[in-house]
Amino acid sequence: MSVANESHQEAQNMEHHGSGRYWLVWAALLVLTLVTVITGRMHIPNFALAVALLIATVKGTLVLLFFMHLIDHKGANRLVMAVSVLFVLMMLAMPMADFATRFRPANPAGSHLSDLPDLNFLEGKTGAHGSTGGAHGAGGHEAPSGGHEAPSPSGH
Amino acid sequence: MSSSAHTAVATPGVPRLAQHFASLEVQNHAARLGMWLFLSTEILLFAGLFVCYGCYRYLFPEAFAAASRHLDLTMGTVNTVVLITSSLTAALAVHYAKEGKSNLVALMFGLTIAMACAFLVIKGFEYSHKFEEGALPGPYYRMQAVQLPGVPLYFTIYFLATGLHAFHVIIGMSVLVWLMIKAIRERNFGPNNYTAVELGSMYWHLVDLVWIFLFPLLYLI
Amino acid sequence: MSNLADKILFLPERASTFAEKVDNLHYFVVGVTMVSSIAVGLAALFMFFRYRRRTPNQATEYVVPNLPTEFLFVSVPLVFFLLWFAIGFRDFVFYTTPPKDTYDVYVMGKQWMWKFAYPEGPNGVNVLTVPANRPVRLLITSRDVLHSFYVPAFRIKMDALPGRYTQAWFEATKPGTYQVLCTEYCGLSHSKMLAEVVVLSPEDFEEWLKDQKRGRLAGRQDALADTSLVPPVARMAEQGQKLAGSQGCFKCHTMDGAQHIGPTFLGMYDRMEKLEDGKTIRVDEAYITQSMMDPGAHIVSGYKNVMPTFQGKLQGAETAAIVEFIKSLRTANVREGASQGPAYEPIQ
Amino acid sequence: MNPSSSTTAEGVLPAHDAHDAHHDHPSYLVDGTTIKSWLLTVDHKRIALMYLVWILLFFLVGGIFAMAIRIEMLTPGPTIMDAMTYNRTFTLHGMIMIFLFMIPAIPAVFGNFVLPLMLGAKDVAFPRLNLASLYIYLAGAFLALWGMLNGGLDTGWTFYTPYSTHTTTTVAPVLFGAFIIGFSSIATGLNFIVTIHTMRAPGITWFKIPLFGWALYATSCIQVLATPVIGLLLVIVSGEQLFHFGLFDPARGGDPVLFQHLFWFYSHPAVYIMVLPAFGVMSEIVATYSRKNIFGYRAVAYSSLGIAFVGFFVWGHHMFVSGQSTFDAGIFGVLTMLVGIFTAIKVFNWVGTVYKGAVEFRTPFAYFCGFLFFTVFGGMTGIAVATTSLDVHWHDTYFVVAHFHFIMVGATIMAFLAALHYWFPKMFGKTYHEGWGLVSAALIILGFNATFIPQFLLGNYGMPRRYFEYPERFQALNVASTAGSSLLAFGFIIIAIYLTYSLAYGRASGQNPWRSKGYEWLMASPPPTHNFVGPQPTYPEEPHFYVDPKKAEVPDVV
Repeated sequence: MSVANESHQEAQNMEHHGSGRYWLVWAALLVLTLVTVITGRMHIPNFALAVALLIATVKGTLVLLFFMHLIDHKGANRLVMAVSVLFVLMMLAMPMADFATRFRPANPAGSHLSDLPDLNFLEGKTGAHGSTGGAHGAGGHEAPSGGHEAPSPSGH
Repeated sequence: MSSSAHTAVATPGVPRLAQHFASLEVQNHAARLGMWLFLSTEILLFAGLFVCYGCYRYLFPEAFAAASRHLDLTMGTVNTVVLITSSLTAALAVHYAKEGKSNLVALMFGLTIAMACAFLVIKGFEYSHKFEEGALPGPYYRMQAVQLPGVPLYFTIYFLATGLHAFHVIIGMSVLVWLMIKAIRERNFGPNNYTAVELGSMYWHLVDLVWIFLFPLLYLI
Repeated sequence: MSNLADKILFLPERASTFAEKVDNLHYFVVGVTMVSSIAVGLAALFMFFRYRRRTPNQATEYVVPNLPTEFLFVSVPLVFFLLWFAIGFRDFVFYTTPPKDTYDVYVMGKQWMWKFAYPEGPNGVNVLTVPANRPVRLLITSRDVLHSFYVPAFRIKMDALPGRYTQAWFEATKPGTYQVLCTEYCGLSHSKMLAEVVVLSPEDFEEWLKDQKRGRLAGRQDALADTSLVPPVARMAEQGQKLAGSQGCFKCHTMDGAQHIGPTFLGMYDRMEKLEDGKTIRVDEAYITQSMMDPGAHIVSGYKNVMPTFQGKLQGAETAAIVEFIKSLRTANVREGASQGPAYEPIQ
Repeated sequence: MNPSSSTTAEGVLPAHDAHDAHHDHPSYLVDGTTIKSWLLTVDHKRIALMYLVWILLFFLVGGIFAMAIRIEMLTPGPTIMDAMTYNRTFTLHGMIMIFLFMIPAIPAVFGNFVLPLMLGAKDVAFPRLNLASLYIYLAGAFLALWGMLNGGLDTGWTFYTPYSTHTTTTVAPVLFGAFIIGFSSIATGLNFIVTIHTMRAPGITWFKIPLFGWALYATSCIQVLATPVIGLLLVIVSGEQLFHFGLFDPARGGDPVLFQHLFWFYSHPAVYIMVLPAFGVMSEIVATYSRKNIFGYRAVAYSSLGIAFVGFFVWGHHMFVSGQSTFDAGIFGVLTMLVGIFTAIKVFNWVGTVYKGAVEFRTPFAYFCGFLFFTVFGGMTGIAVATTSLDVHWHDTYFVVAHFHFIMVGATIMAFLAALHYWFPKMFGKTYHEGWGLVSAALIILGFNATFIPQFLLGNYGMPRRYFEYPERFQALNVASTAGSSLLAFGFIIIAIYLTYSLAYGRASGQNPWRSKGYEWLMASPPPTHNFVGPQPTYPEEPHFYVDPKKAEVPDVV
């Protein structure tokens, strides 16, 4: 009776609580919001992102566990969440590792991981300027090649 | 979710049991698991944008910092509070559904929907402000104040992420409206019949959850 | 042995130091693949006959693997796979980290041609000339969309990203001409985006460089004055492109196929154009020259007669250079088999 | 949906006289014959059948485009079409075969049909969602096809930016179509996961689930977790194409390689969406026709989950020469080797299943042999092409094309045809002609090898993929490949003919023509509308337990 057991177990976990816990969680969330705003305004060097993400994670966990009752929904429900979070992190980690360890000129121009200038912002042009001719804006990167190229036609 | 459809009600207090389910327990179990799976797809849907954000922020840190200063922090904070509170009322709705107090369920959902509207209105003001400033995605970026590589990307991501989120807010609202009408019309929620309410509010909490992460990333750093 | 293997596997000739490494691992991997596929196949076949069904409802005994068996199933392939990875990654690192003293060449892919620029000056379109036995580093970029620079004989390949530089390096082992193909789908003429690497012996390469430099000098007075050193087509075209830029041709004519006030230069040469009077005309040197001197003579249908004459504005050599430049924008630039470096095509 | 109605009805009407297959309850085929009773059914069996009709239709279309490509490749220059037409043709071929045929083929048809029967369930967990997924699929399919026929798309199915955001062809409708199809795929996957969790009959514990069920479970996990990413990406790209946000446009600081990361995060697991169900089908078939319990049941079950999980961490092996960093290449390279291991485990266990079995060489088993070869050879070439240094030479050449046609298409087609023959009696209560079955199986396996082995060699030789014209030295091998493909086409035509014939005039098969001990055979063929009316079967033994009851001593399973 494996299946029945699983469902039965699930139903058992659904015992009814008072509404107090919701108010508590709500208060906690508001406080944390306040904290994150304050710390955010301070613009702590290096740690700003870490702090903000930490607080956000705590808030998210509260919502998941109590508002969404993940604390009652056991088994597969939790596994689903855990796996999806894991994949999100993986999806974030590998591309960032890629940018960090790439051949520098292969990174987006103008970024602090590249030595090439971003044409759209050379002499305070607006970003819109780069839009003419789409990718052709990149043509100007031939600077290193000793200026052997004609100016990109899209410039005209 | 069609799962919520399975609990369309025949006799008061007890939802109809679809013929292919062994028992009500199984039916609710299935509905919940289905909902969690669906929510995980939503998370991975937003993940794509979070990845873009993460990578480009990593590439253009100062640009992103400078750009985020140009968002209206007060409006953002107010929106956060509004959304969190709407989440509370949604949670309470489930609570009252379990206790069979259909009026209170309707009321709570009513409040949630009202706050959702408030959220959208505030967002609307923010958007219009951005349009005036010219802080727009990619080629439409016109804001002379900040001229750094990566800033147009920031606003591309800002509009995509908040736009997608707003879209989910609207979907969530329509679900809640449906549930509210259900609560008023049928007024037969109870300890054995609250799955629909629970799933609906779970969706709303997800909308809240996404915003909890969007808010600091976009406004604070 | 390896010759036979090359024939069976249709491997192109090996002309770089990296190619050696790749092919050795290739033999190893493909060899094991063949053997294991055949082994599994034979084992299966044997059992099909050994254990064929005797009676319709035949019962069979209950066989399950013991732990050692499962362990074998995992470990044996794992050992091979990790070994291949180790060797392969060692070679890959070798390929992605160029040595210090490389000879750098800038490569630009654009729809649908390859351009090469050398530090010393000379340029080339669709012909890359490099010395043998010397590491050459390619700094690859693109002007429009993704391309990929692929030389089968060298076993090297690297994508060209617009607005970025990727690098690839090789050390050619023997003089000759090797084909370059584009392996990243880049649109209509993707399959025509071919070029050549001409590997010269070091001394020939020095000679070639000198020629290029002298060619440039001569080019200043008159590219065609001194017929003793005929400037390669590539450099003429490159000059022509500069001229076209300075003369403002690009105000009306694009190089990327986009229609503008005037017809695009891309693929214009040798095209059959329909004229306003209904006649058709082949765009050859004569027609291009005439259009520069007397634009109104034959207007291609669909365009207005707005082009100013360049009579007197352009020297004969300059005109020739611009013609060469337009010719270099042919999308079809395929040359099959061995060719002797930059092909010289006489003007007029 | 009117065309669907007619096609569907015709597809099954011939089977109306299948009454002898069932006893007191009418079979699902004849229980309600109105168009409406088909179009609005929530019965998983009828939905599966409607899926079958459409999927076969799209397979035909995709196949026609494949033949067009092969014919075009006969000569180095233009043969029957111009470059633009060719580029659109291979894009269409890829899109249709991947999104409209291979991804839904086995799960949506055979999964829908047999999974509930295997689990002793009355239906899938969400029958209405199941029906909805069919219509979402059709909506997406027709939107995509409409887009492809009006303006067409020439980017290849990979939609790499910035080309896909600058091409003049119509990108948006096709991408939206694919986006919609994604939802159908998610719905099916979600439905199966919940079904397997909650709908199993008493007695069917997790480790008594038939291996096809395990494979579908793993597949569904991938579908649910990976598809949303591509969905968002497709929307962004069509947005880029319309408004040029520049999220992946180098001209505005965007990074095309990041697009490739996100694209392959879905599209690599997607190949397991296509091939895992094939593995599952073959586990059933090898057990049935060699009358043996699966050798290492748990190993095979776990390896399915292993593939599904590790499959998410290897996407970067599509990007070794894309400008991705050497470090990432290393990580992805070594992880890829692990996926290979799981597949190897399966292969060994299938062969082990035959050991001491009692093999009956029927058509599905013939396909199993072909499948075994394609999986081993295709899998090993996969390891080869994932070896970083070798990939530098092979990337985006015909070697890669041949490789994924072997492992992804070859294995899947083998399994699809095998399943079609194996479950044909289950679905229609009819038998097909064994002789023709074996002949066409031989034709198809030979044709497939003749088509793609030359392409491996073309890749070695250095012919890039997506080439409209090619240097003359490549012609001989291309001609060989085209010749092989015609053999392949011929095989499919034969199958179409004799299966249609058997549908109409085939002999009644009886409940269990293969004497299989698979759970799905425990009920009438074709099944009645309501599965398991009357006494629910009990499941004392694991599936495919062929031990003689008299000496039935079951040693402890690994």
